[in-house]
Amino acid sequence: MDDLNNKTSADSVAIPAPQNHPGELKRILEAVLLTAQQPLSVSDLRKVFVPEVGSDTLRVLLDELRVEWSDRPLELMQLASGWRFRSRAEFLPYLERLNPEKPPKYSRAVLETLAIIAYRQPVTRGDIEDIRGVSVATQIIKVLEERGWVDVVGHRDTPGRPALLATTKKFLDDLGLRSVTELPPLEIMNQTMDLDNAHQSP
Amino acid sequence: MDDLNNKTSADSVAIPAPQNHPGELKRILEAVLLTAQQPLSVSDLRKVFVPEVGSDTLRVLLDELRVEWSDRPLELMQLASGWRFRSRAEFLPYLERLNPEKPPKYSRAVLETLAIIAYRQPVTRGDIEDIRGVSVATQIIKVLEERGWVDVVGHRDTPGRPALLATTKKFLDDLGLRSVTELPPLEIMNQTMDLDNAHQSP
Amino acid sequence: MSATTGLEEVAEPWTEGVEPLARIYGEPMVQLPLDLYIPPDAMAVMLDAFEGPLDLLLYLIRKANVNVLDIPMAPLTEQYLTYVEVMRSHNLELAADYLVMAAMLIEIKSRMLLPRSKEMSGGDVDDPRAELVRRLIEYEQMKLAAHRLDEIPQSERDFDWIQVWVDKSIRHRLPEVNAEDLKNAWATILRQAKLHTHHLIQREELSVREHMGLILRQLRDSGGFVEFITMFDPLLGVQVLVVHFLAMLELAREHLLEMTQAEAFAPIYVRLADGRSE
Repeated sequence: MDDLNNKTSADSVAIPAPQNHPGELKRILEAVLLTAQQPLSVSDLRKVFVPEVGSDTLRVLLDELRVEWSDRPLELMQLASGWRFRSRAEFLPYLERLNPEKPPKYSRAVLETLAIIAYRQPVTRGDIEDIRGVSVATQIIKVLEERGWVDVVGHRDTPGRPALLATTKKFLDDLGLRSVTELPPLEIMNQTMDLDNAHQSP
Repeated sequence: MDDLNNKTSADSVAIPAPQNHPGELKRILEAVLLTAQQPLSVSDLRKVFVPEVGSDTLRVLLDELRVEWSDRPLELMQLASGWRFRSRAEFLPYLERLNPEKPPKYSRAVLETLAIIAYRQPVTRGDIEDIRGVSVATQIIKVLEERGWVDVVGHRDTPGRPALLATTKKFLDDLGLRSVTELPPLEIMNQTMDLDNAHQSP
Repeated sequence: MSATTGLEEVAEPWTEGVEPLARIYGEPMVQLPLDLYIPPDAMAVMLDAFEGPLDLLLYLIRKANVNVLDIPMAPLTEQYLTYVEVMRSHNLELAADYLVMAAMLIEIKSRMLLPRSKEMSGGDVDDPRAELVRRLIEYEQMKLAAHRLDEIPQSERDFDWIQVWVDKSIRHRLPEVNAEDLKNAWATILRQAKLHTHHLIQREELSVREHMGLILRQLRDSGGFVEFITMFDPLLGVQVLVVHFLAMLELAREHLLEMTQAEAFAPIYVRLADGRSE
């Protein structure tokens, strides 16, 4: 019966604290913002208060709240669509450990390029293109260089003096390897893959 | 030769805040609990920390957090499936003004069925019907199952192998309880119901 | 008596807009009413108000203020049947459970009229009402429990769980790669190449390749021109020195560096062949 519920829910909900006191207003704002599932504009927030509270008062309180939270794990953000608490960036690594997400993946082109550099280093871009059979976009090398996994260790003394690429220590660190020799051994082709022959021209 | 790559490895990705300091541990816990999508057990929470933090340490910190929040708009609850922040009941009227959606209210039939499952679990639908003296509509069980409060935990080894119903962790969580033993104790019915003594007195 | 408050509240839900049928508190009734009049429009509301025959019986017992352990079966059965009859006469959809209960009450009443048989054990008397009483008590207990349960603050109804926004975009996650990925990438390259003669890349070969990179880096960082012996660190052990030396020879073979010696036993110099040192 409904009246049963009415009675009990009336019981469990205490009478709202008096909201005229600024400290109390701030606590209410804080509760509402912490609970909200989306950003709340000042006009949303005004709906919360009966009797009404002016927008200016709310803005002052919101700023005070932001300052109060400045050394705490959440930050009160003012976004285009309103105010919202969010967790600070420095805590994201911890949150991620709890909900591990599939990390982003490199494209096949990047992975293959990296594999060639790792197994055949030092190699030129031309070597990579020979092995993959397609041209290698500058962007791909750049991604690996920016990651700090690949760098130029010299130049081959052939026309155009192409840069020689090799993997870095950071690459080994990030993959948890002590040395390139810890990469899984693999079978390769005798002929086409034999870069030595390919470039050891008189 | 190792120092060749120092430059690149120093550029590594955002290093999480040092977590060895107890105050920092507590801030991390707070961030994790405030953003979690479900209650977090101590063993869930341990996953967050590398290097590991002991369960005892975590429990102490959780208790400290609970106390710290005791005069703030949220409360940290210890539930059946772990720890979680919730809004205090006193702020409900304000939150309702923002989201006037009415929460589900259950009929007496649903509530009585729920009580029987909670206090007498595991029970079959037949058991419930025996106690209530009426047939139990499928809809009633379905309402409770859809809320995630009740589920089938087995089958009684009698003809028809009727399903055995019990309450779930979510039921306890949603009621802010750690265990069924925290349910209000059943009234020990004085066999006379004592109406006479209580009210029949000239 | 907290045990009674719950019942009282449940027992009066139909009072709204309708004349109250009964008051349990106020004037205590010592006797059961001899006859019963129920306003017809109240009947429908009433049927809704009861959760079933047990609920109705409990109501009648409470209304009459009688001891549940000593239910006067004749008047109770009579009242119950009156209610049921009225419900039927108003063509209200009456659950079969009500009729089953009616039959049970009549049966108990008739057994009460028979001389009671003594149990073998002695003075205890087999009361035909015992089962009914047990059920009434258990039902009332659950009814109260339902009421208590509903008073506990509930998520969504009385409070909200907190789940503060996590903005994942503020942390740029880099793709992860492991050694197996690289092996698989290599395998893909092979499949693409559709070539069939294989040999194994030996660890030794890889190790030489790694050292080729290291030497080139070392040369690059020291201006592209160093004395041969400074390229070797004896502390790294014989095996490393050998690999390092092989790497140097390999680099020379690939024309990636040049080694020069002015005369026999003079210092050997190593120079990057890309000519930057010149």
